[in-house]
Amino acid sequence: MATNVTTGLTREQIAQRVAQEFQDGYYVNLGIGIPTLAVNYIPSDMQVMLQSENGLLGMGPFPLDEEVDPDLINAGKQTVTMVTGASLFSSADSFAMIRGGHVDLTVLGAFEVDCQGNIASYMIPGKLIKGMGGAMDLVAGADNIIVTMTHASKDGQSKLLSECTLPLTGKGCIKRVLTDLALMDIEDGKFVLRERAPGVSVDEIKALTAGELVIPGDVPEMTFNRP
Amino acid sequence: MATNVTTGLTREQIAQRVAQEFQDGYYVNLGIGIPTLAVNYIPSDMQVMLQSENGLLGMGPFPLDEEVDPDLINAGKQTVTMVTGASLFSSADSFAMIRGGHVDLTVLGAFEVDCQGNIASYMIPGKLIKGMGGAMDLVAGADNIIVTMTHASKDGQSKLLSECTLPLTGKGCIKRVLTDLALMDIEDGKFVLRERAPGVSVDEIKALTAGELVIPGDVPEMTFNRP
Amino acid sequence: MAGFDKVVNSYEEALAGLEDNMTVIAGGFGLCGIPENLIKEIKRKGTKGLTIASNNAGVDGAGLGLLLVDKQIKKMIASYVGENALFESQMMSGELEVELTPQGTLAEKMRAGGAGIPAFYTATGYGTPVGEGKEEREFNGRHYILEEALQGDFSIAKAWKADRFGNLMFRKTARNFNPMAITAGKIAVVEVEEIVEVGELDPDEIHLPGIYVNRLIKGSFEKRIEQRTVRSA
Amino acid sequence: MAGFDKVVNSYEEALAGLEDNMTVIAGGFGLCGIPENLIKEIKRKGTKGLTIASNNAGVDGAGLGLLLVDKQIKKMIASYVGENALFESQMMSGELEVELTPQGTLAEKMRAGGAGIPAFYTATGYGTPVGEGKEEREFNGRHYILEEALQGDFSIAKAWKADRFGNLMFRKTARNFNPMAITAGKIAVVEVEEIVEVGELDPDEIHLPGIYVNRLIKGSFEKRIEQRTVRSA
Repeated sequence: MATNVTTGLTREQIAQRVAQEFQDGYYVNLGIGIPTLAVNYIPSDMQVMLQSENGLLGMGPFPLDEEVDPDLINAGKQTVTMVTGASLFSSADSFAMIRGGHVDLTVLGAFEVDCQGNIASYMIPGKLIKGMGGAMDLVAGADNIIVTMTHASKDGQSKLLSECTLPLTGKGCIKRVLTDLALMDIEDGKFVLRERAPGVSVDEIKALTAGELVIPGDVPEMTFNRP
Repeated sequence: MATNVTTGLTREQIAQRVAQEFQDGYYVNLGIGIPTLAVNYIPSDMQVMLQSENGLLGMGPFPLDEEVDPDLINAGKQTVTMVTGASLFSSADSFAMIRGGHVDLTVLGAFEVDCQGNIASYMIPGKLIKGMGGAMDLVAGADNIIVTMTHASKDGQSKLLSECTLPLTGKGCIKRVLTDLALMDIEDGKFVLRERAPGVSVDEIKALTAGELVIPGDVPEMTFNRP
Repeated sequence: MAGFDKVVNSYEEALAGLEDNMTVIAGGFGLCGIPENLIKEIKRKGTKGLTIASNNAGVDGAGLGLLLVDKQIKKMIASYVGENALFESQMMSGELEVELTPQGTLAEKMRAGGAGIPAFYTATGYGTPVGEGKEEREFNGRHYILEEALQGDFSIAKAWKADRFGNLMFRKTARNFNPMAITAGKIAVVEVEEIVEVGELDPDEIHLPGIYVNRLIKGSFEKRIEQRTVRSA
Repeated sequence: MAGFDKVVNSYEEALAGLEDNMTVIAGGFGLCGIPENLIKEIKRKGTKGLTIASNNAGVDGAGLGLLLVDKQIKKMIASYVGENALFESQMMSGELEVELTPQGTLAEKMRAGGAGIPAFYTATGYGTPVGEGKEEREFNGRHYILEEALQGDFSIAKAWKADRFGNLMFRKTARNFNPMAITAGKIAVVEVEEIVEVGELDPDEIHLPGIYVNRLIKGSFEKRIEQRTVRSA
């Protein structure tokens, strides 16, 4: 069921849409990849503080060449900086913060999500197993999670399933998914379509969603007011 | 079975004998009362660091009048000082230290001890119940505990029993007891007499010990080389 | 309140939303490092039926002892409640329910409540009245009991210094239960001696990050001493 | 060594007593804050059959990756083991056993090991391969699994600054797993960049008290950067 998906969101647009979920005063943990790009779209009148699970609250941008400090990295092991008002702590304290639900929003990627709220993101059997890092703690600890991912594989296989096929990272913990095609909530064992990528039809989304999809009336197109 | 016990150790002598259990480099938690007095008998060529369970390692003597700081107290709520090399931490971290067995020696008082290693020290039913404070954590967490107490009540009732009659502070955790009459180890469900207070006979000790008492040959008198 | 600025300007605002029959987790050890003014505000508000978790219950006329006068506390979770005649009489008459909890277990229950750990095993209290009715289990030949986490609708605490983002530093043994108490409350209210500008605190020296703090207020403190003990020079 | 002076003068002395088939808890996150020289000393000693708990396993030719060359590691307990070809080949061939543990659970298992908590419940890993074979339990309608504490014969860690009593301060994100790793080892060996005289560290700013440290050594560090990312001015 290969489908031509040329109209989906770019990585930058996904990041831009994620940033619209931010609120002033939010503490946010962003996974490696697309989630991290969202930082570029935080409105200038809004304050958001980034949590890096290796022990930093208040992560800043990459350092200038002369600022590079091997003792200051993010969870992706990249050199970073701190913003004014940052704090540092141990990994146990960092995951106490995460597991205890103190982070307002977590954004991370996935291989598959299903309409039971399950997520698979760390392991493809038969391929090299690198490990889950902090992902299992992040999905188990956060109340407010957005998963960002492509809606389907390159050969058109849906990644939004009725049941995940890969080993799970977390069970029943995902409530919101943003793909290159759509923004969906997960409610009562169903995907609920909330927004469409510009130019993408409900039928296209339906065709690429393997799990049960609910269409609640007119589904608006996403808007990107800050390009 | 009232017995005339005039020859027992004074409070100061008990404290002095406790101090002989200290070793250079020991981290020690001392309960309120007699245990605290032991500080006065630490040999000058020995370093011992005192843990106060309200969050201080390296407790010093009482402050001079002008040094008094309401933010610096011990577990008995008395104003204290810090020694050079002290560190401060939260109650959770303090009891992680205690529960994790990192304190080398704990000395505390008791109402009763039995030859199963049980200790009762916090509650007399019918009287006001003040609470166990940190005592239950201290007896459960430490490998090396000395209980200091009087051997018998004023009317001659033994406090070294075959089974404690009062509610327990800890079960099977006491291995060494120092009273005004004797130093005893607890081994295989028996009190083993190690040392006698000067002038106190084995028979006197036997008469005031309700739990099974083993006399391993000649029992030496305690010595107090640093008066 | 914009962004991460946690500062409120009145004690009334600091405890807005605290209602009858709520659970409050309080920092402090004895009268050391207690949120004196927040306790006074609870007294002023007259909130009743409170369940309070705190290592101690204050003394007659100071600290949490103030809340006994008008019988505002329904249940006290504490490790040591001596030195308080009013407490004693209310406990004896059954007006006040008391759950005695070992000090280290209480600290760990608060930490667990803040850290998303619903329960943990500890040897503390095994075979004692504290262990009664609790699950017992052996690990590596030792006996332990299961203790559950503690969480509150509010937590009230005292720190030494804060920046406006609520990053906190404590001072000496006034730290005690305060950091864990703060993490275990849905709404954490902290009073401090000094509020500095953001950026003035070294990130490596912050004892508790501002993420745990909802409301921050600068107070002035009596710091009553329970046992003034001195030596002569 | 007299009193509380924890300083040793050679790496050989620092790791004296480390024997084949022991369990070692190591601090560090990626190559950040790792005990570089202690790892090199284990390589030099040639100790084999080690079980190592560490968030990562280093990279080819650096950090714990060095111990793979002569197959000194029997089992690795880690949350993320990518970026290491030698690790991959030994894991695939079955020469190296790997126990993948979620990062937060690993940190908490080390903390528990040091804090006398034999086991705790966490939602992390429930319903996933990590939860298989572990006890599941519900608290307040949520599902959790039981995780047991981790303890080591040795722990090896890196701090920034210490006094001779072993009171430690860490620097920035090089703190990571180091404090908990230190508490979880029977013999805790810590290398630091600077050793100061006792009394130079503010007691309120000590990150980990010296009671946890058995041996302390001053090293010099390469501090290799795994992902050097910069922005232009």
